[in-house]
Amino acid sequence: MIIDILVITMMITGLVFFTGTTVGIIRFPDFYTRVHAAGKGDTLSTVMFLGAMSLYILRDFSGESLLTFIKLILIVLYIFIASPTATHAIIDAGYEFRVPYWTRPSDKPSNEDDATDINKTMEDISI
Amino acid sequence: MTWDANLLWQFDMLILLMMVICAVAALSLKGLVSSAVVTGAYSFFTCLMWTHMMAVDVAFTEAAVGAAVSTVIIVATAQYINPWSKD
Amino acid sequence: MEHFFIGMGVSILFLMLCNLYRVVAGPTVIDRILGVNVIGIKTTVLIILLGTIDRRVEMYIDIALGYALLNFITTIAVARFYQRIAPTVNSDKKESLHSASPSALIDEGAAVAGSAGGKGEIK
Amino acid sequence: MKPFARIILFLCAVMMLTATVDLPDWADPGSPASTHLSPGFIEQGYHETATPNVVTAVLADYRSYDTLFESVVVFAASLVVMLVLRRTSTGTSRIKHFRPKREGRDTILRGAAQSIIPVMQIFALYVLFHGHYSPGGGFQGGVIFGASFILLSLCYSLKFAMQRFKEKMVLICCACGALLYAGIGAVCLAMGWNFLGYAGLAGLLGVTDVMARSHGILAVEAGVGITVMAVMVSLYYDLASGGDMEEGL
Repeated sequence: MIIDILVITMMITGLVFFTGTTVGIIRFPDFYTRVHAAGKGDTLSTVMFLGAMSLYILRDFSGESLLTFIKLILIVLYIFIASPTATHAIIDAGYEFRVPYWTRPSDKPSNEDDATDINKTMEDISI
Repeated sequence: MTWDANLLWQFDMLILLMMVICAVAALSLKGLVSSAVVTGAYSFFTCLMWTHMMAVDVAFTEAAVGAAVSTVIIVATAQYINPWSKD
Repeated sequence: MEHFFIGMGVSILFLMLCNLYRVVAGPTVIDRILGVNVIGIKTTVLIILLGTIDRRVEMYIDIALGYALLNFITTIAVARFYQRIAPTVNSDKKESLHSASPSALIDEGAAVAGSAGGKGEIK
Repeated sequence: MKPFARIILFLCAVMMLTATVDLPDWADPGSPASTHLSPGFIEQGYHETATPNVVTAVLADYRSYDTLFESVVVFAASLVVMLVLRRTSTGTSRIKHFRPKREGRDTILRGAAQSIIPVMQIFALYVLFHGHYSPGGGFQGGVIFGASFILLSLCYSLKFAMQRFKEKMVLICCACGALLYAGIGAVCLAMGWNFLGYAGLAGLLGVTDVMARSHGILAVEAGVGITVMAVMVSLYYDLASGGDMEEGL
């Protein structure tokens, strides 16, 4: 009973973070902010979901469920390594690719020479 | 354990809808790498569908090939293709 | 408890549908690969959830472990593609440089940023 | 012309959708596929081959000719790609990309690759040799093992991966896997049984017929795994470098 309540709580927390990630990915105006939302929220909510699932599996204890539990912990560990690394690689690629960052339309730089370094138009990109 | 088909029809509908969206998008996008990336997303949904139909070996093959190798090879090929050629 | 798991799975599928918007309509390729990465992580969770609903987690867990290990190879491949092939700046077109803005990017970015290898110099 | 093509496409779609009505339902026990051969496999499979996973038993024992020529097809695909693309000297009409220097900026990627690649290879071996009892087998294990070399080549460089797994070694592995598969069949033939009838191995190994079939399935899966692993690495080497093996993706 206590385990059920714990599982439900952790899953709903994970779902809240997943929802936050999705809202961030859809609504944020800029590539860099989207990567920020995806990298933070997804890792934590995946850990929440898999932790809840491993608790639910350990409810009826046996050798096979213990093996499944160990594999789930391995999944959590390697998602914890792989997901931020992938996010780092994406944002490095975006920086090299000169994806322009978002500025508020009211305070755009009036001196246009400042903006030339980073805001390169996509027309000039030859790949 | 019994497999109740009526219990999980929502999964079927949503996964099939997303597969159709991915298939149409992969054909209609302009860039080569964009199409390759959308094809990768399509393989995720295919694997989910096989898992849902309890074809576990097929799902494992789809996971190994679709997630790792096929998209990498398509992207690696796309860097030597001229997208504006007429053939 | 099973109905709760089914509800969770349907909610995750709806969130995947929302992320698919970023994959299909993303302005640049890097946005698309970000969406695919997020969808892959959700797929890992959903496979284990399906296994719990079917009460056969020990069969499905190998697929999820494979996904957790293999999922980011695609992401790294596309990221390397754009890390190594950096843009060369044409200094003659100063006018078009200044007109760069996110709205212009959204209009033409999907066509231009997705195409690779076209303007590479042929030696 | 275009609306005409669309009309034809629409008519074909309608015809195919009407044809799906006649197909049996999902998981229908009365469908033709599950009344003739499947009950035999499901009932006899464990007693004849001592393999709990029926898919592995069907794939590597009852239909092992099919799997043999599948692996030969994969081997031929890698040979054809190498034949078309491989060139020794740098050609004149190759697209050269401008590549910036990246010293010291790949540290995080390399650290993650160092911690993930060993686990990936161990998991691939687990999938290959545990295929009797869980989903998986030779093809999946081979693909995951090849993906580990692809990841090495992505995070470091193509030259670095080719020092670890040389091109000549890749080709030798390609051929040896298919040769192992066919060689087991030839041994069975020499012992007086059919080609790929694994019960012929019983005299050599000193076990019963049923266990001989189980060991034969294991050896065959290892052959498929070696071939598929080498083919994946070979395809990546050829396609990512454009044929001259100088720089990858």
